[in-house]
Amino acid sequence: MSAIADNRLGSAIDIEALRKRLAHGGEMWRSLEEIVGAAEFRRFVEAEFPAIAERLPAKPNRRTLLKLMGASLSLAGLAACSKAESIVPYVRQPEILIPGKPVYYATTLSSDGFGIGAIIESHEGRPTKVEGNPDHPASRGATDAVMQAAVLTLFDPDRSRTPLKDGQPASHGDFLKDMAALVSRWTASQGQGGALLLDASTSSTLAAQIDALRARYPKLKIYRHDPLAMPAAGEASRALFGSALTPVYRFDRAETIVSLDADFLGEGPGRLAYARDFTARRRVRSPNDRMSRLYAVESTPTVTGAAADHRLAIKPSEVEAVAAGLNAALTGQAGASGSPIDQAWMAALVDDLRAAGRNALVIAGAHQSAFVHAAAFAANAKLGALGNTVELIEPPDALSVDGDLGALREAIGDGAVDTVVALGTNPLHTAPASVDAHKTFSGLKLLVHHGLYRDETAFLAHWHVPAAHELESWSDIRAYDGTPSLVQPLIKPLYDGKTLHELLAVLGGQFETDPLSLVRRHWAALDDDAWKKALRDGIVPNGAARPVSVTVPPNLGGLRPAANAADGIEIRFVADPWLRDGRFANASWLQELPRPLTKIVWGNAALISPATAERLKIANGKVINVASNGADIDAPAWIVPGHPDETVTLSFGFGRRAGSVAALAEGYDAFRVRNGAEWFATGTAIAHRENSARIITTQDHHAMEGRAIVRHASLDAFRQSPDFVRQDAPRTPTESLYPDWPYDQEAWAMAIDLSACIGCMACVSACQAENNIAPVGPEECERGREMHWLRVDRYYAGPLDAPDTFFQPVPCMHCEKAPCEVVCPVNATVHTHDGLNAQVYNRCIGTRYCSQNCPYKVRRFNFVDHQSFDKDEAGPEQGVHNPNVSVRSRGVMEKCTYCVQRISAKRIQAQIENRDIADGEVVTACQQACPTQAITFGDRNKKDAKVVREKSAPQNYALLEELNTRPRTTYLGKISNPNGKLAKPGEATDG
Amino acid sequence: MAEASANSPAVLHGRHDFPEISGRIGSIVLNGRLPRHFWTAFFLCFLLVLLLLYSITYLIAVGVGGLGINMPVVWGTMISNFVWWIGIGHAGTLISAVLLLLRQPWRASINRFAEAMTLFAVAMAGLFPILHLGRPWFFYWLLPLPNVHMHWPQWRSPLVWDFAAIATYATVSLLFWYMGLLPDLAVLRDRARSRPAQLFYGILALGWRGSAFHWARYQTVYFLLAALATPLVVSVHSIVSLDFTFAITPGYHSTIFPPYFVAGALLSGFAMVLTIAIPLRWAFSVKDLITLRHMDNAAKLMIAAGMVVAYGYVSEAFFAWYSGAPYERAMMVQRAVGPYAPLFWTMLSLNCGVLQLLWFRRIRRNMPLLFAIAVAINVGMWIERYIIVVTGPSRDYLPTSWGEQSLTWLDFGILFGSIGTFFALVFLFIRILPAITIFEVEELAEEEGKLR
Amino acid sequence: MPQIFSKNANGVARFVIWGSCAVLLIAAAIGTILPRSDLVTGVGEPLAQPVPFSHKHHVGQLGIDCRYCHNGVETSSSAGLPATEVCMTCHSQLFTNADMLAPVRASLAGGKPIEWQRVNSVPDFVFFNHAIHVNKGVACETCHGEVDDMPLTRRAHTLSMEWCLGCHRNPEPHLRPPQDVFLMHWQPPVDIDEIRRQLIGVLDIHPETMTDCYVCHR
Amino acid sequence: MSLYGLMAVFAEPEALIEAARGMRERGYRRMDAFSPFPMKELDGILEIPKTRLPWVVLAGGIAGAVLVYALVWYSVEIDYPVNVGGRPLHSWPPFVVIAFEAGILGAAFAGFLGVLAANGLPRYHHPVFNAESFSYARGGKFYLLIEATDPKYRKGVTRGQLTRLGAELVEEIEA
Repeated sequence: MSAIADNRLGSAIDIEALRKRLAHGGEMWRSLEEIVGAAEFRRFVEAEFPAIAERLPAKPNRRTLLKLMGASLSLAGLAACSKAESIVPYVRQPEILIPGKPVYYATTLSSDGFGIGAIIESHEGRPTKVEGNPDHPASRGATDAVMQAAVLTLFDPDRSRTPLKDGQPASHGDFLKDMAALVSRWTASQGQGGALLLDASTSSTLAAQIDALRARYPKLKIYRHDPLAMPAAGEASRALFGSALTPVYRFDRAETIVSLDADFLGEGPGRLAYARDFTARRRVRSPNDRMSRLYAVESTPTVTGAAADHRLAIKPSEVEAVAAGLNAALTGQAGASGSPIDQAWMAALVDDLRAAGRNALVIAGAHQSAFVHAAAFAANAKLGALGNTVELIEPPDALSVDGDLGALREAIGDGAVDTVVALGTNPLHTAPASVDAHKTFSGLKLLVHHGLYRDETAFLAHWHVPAAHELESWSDIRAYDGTPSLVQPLIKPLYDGKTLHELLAVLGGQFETDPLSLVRRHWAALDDDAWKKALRDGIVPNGAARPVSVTVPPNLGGLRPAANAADGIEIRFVADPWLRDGRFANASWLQELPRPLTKIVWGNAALISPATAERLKIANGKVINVASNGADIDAPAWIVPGHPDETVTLSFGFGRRAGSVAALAEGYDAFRVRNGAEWFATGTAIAHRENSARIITTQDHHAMEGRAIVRHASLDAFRQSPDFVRQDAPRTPTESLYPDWPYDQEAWAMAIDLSACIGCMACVSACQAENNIAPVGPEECERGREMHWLRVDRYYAGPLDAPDTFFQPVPCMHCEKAPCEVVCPVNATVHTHDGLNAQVYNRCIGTRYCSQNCPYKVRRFNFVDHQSFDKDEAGPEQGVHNPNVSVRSRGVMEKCTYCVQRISAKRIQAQIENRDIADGEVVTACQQACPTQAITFGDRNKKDAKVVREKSAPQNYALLEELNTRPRTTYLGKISNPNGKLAKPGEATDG
Repeated sequence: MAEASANSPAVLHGRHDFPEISGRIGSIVLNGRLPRHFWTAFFLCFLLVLLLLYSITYLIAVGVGGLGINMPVVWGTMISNFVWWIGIGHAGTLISAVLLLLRQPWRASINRFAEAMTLFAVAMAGLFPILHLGRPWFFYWLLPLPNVHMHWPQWRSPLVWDFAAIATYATVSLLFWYMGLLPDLAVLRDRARSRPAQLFYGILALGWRGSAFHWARYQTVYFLLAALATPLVVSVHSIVSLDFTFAITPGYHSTIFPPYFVAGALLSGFAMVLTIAIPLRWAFSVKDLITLRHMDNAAKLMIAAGMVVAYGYVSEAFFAWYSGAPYERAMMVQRAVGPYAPLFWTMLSLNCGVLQLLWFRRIRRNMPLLFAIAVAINVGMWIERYIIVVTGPSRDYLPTSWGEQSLTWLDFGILFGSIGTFFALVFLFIRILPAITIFEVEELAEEEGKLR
Repeated sequence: MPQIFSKNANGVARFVIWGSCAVLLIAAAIGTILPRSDLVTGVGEPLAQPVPFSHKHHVGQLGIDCRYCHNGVETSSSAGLPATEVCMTCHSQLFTNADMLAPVRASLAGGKPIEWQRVNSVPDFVFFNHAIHVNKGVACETCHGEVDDMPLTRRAHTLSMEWCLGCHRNPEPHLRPPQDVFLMHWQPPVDIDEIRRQLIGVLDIHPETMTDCYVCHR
Repeated sequence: MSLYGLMAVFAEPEALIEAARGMRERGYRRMDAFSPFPMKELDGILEIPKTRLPWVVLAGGIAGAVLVYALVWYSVEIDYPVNVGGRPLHSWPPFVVIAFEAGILGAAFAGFLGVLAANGLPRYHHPVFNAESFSYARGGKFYLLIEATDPKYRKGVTRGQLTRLGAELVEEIEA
């Protein structure tokens, strides 16, 4: 709806007028259309309303009709539906397994090749839920949205199930035969003409296997194609210190942080740990608490920028100038004139950094140029931070390769390579425009592809071998800080997929190997107990890389800023936060998970700033043509407040042509304009197209309408008046016609710290995984029928070009005087003795009155059937369901239950042991996933409970408390720590 | 028409004797020779009945997802149709019951089909709460029935009150109507020549013989039923309005609703009476039984009700502002300038603007024009109900969940289907039962001394 | 005018009126009774099983403890069905070639599980947990009846919500000391009422919390 | 074939009233009049007792309201007490609404069934239908019935009196 609205409206937006009206900062505003005023609205309305569109949510097919009949039978409303069904016991029941009790295994999931520790919950051998591994440095118990979807991709019915020879199903035996031929050929020719194409990986087993292969076939070439590789830090350190090193940041020590286009909260293998440490330094509960300060200079809106106390949006190429300027200022040289930011800002920033000294931290964006990294290293060294807030380690992903895809193209081009084994990569989708992958690879004598899906490359390959999912594999992997950990299978490969190691073994001539031994052999150093322990803990003890001490040469190792880019529009490439390079494009959970800032689902858009949109007369949803060094793509434009001007952000991951879910999504393929491994391009041309394209968002309105929804203040304001959340907030009534209901046993309650929430959406994804929440697809999303029980609202405040951004997770409030309950005619939603607002699906008849009467609109309705109840028809995807949560049928209301199944499990355990439920024993899915521990849950009646301490903070408030609904979920107002010397326009300190 | 100029035309025109009255009314039914256009119209309605059946089947097969509803606007046309139909039902009861109590002689010749109209409207209205449900086949869970789940309705919910109110209203209207029919059924029984007709009307007439003793009790109870129906009719639409006022949604939560809904009901109800009566008196040339006086009075009542409705609109807006609640205010502003503004202004121009024409007698006495106005008001009232249902939730407390719904073919299929079904029922009624109360018209003729 | 109806029409009318009242009453009665009757609930009707397993023999005559086969009952939501192995622990020695047991041997040999017919089942939206019940002194017998008298297993109770609530609202009369829950034909001691009163306290049972919807529906 | 009574037919309501009054003055008691529409005047003449149906209606109303309120109370307090939106179990204001509706329903049923019972309807076969002249077909005439069981009933005499009182036609009705 919104998307359409925007399409029609955009053309009419007069951004100049906007800016005038917003000149005087503080005013809260709504979606762009609304500021422009009612005129456009009326036009939109005339064109748009009432839109009478033919809609077929789901064709009434045989199954529906059968269901109908079933329904009419159940009309009789008879007793327990005791129709005979068969139950099957085990033949041999595994020792550790008791039917009905989940088992938990530690393993490690790969994120762009780096490891993040996970604990997987498994029911009767069926992995259903991913949790973080508290002992793993990269996870610290937290997960992100992508990790949650691992179980979904495991059961993805689209996964390739059999080896394919020239597209025809073949047996693994046949494959081995052909490989035997290849091996003998290579043995004869020492691997002449052969090449491996590897994906990003930090597996030391892999490295060892590669070395073995090299030894065996001296002429074998190894290439690595990681479309999301960010080699700049390595280059910089090589130039400065002679060897490639990887920086590891210690936010727990950082007081003043400057981010040079670094999205450390949302990107990179260390993001979860960084987010945890970063927010830990900013946890304010009383006026004397201290708080770190973050200055963010960035070239596209990110969650890091949203969390920053001062944010500056500039073109990607200008970051070098800023870095140079910063460095100059620190070294006391005359401020670099070229710096695009005003001197006062820089001066204040530098003073802050100096004040912080060794506790200062300058971070360069991983995708930025080597110079920016060098400058950052220098700055940190100058401040004495090097070794304190920044540590340099040997790169965990070090792997000696003969080059990247470009190099491979060369090799193939001049006939040096005629056989390629692509392992896990999908070059035909992810190759940059500069490499015509199809032409390149179709020239080969033999192309072997090993992957989860029959993807673009598999279609071209002579041999495609199904890969084992990471939850089916034995392997090892390193974390961002070098900590090694093991990857162990949760389940036998569903479709007889082979692990990477098995395939390499085959190439090495070992045709009969078992995936475990390959890895175990590499870790022979560990005796069996140590090995078992490593498996159980999910990390190999004291394996973290030792920091290397270095000294920074004065001249920045000869690195220079690139010649000032010609004026003109620049492209900033980003990987989609969920789909990455597109490898997760078939995961419906991720497709439907709103992007943190744009809230776009099922597609991507070319993000531009309001000013640029105005200059180019581009409207939301209008298709534009983005042309850069020879290549060009069409993409729908989307205006993002706070986006740097004269810059367009393009995201990878969409435009997949393989995969049934991926095919549902809209969106363009940004690889088609990418040149090499670049992360930003200059001198881009943008042209208009006539048509518009649909962009689906889950949030149409972006302002608080002057309502005290997200209450926020600066640290100083908080110190002056710790109860700022009470000021100019509507009076909270306490009187009630009816007496209060007593809750003398547990009283479950939740506190959400808005200062800690970085809007990363991990909680939403975790909620979806835990509670069997159905994805509904683009059409239903467009109609505003998405089912997420927990949503993260995003508000803008302040000026259009540099707004403040606020995130607010909104689960069910579990109101003690719940408006939803009194209006339900059939007692389908009622209160429990411990104060839960329970929703009884099987009692619900779908009057939707409860949702109507919910001021928070947190209830979700099954408008059509989203899940198949026919266990034979449902297919493998039903394997992901949590057996402790009902799967909801069409026509019933559902909502956040505070993870009642977890509460019940703990209560039953406690009662069996005849004790009370301990504080912190019950952990909700969102709370468990949250990397910043923004969510606290517990028993409000326990005086010493953590949730009670949180709620006793002065900035604790209930959303819409003036309605006297008595929510159990409350919020801690957002506190930011801006530099007093820099009055930010539109800085709202009043709450 | 000579009487058009007369200041206050009589309720009954010309002189009649009983055989003539009962004959003319009865023959419409008995010798069943109805004009061709009657059957054409009936056929058209029948097509709409088929549309309704198809739409309902589709709705149940696919789910309410077929409708335009979404988050946050989870209520849609099913609710507005319901309120609209219930409203239409009200005029019937008002004419038959209230005017009876007020001893208004002019009701005599129109109360019968007004009551029938009530019944059919309520029947239509009764459909929608069920079609509205996500799992319609469980609608009976709103009733306190013995069941092995030990479950009860949630009595605090206005939907349960609705259920009670509608059921009561339908039943009482039916009893009242049937009681009124008894003497006329006796007449038809005696007029009937064919054995089947005799049996049909005979059985329905329950052996009524017009004994003075019977008449005495009959009159008493008939008046009592009327006395019961009057508070009932007021309570029913008040309760319907409680569905909204009970909720805390901006735009719903208002104390003005009950009176304002009742007035709205009368407005739409009388509009519908005219929509039916004007063609009826023309088609069956009973202009002298259903006279301009009736039309005139109905129109006047529309003005009265309409002005109360207008007051409702004003006070709604006023209290939104006066309450000082930012949510109420924002909602009101959005209603006037937001995505639903065109509907809002259409509604105002129809229900408040067009209505004013009825101040002029010439217009009240100009049948085609009056008919057009009546139809316009019916449309306006539907829009009003739709606006009330959707604008509140589409602009409630948290701006992030703001959104609009857009209607689908199904919404309209069911609406027009129900309208067609309603008129199809009206046609059937005219065909098989006396559309005008014979005995009361005769009584009237007697009292007015208009006997030959 | 001649009579339209004969003399006895009045009688007929009266009969019809009173008759329809009677029909309504009867219908109501049926509607109330039928859902609770064995016809619908399937109580007491044994199901044909691939192997005619007799609790009467194994429990009643041999006195095998419930937990020998249903080993999850004390710790897990599901009591668990015996794996084929478990059957074979004895039947590798006893009746080693009884035809009756052919499916069992086949299952072990072929690694293909035996497909039993469910006897006690509740709808998918009902989450029942065995562990908490047996730990709080609700005996197997209480819900599953005297299985040691069942040659073929039958459902002993309706397992309808009404039936569950009967106990959840007032558990006391259904309790026995936890150590006795696996006993069959348990004879309550004379001072059972006193014992039960204490059990409620000792086992920390709160009936007021046991009728929350989420106790069974999640 | 016993005789049920004499049926006199009048063309005009006034004639009927006159006749009825006349017969009454002559001491007849067991009379009944039939007319196509109610005629108040006859009540006094025929000594039609004041009906007690209003009390029946009242009783019906009260019964309906009380029963339903009791049902509601039982369900929320005894049978299934549950915390709904933090409201008390017995939150009477909402319950009154349903009780009111139930009251109306009870009253209406009481009234309708009451009047049928009191009038002894349905009665499909009744002696008066034996009268050839008795019909509402053509708008109906106005009939006065003198039952044969009336003490003052004398075959010839009564017929004469009726004719003198302006009856268009007087006929005997078989029981």
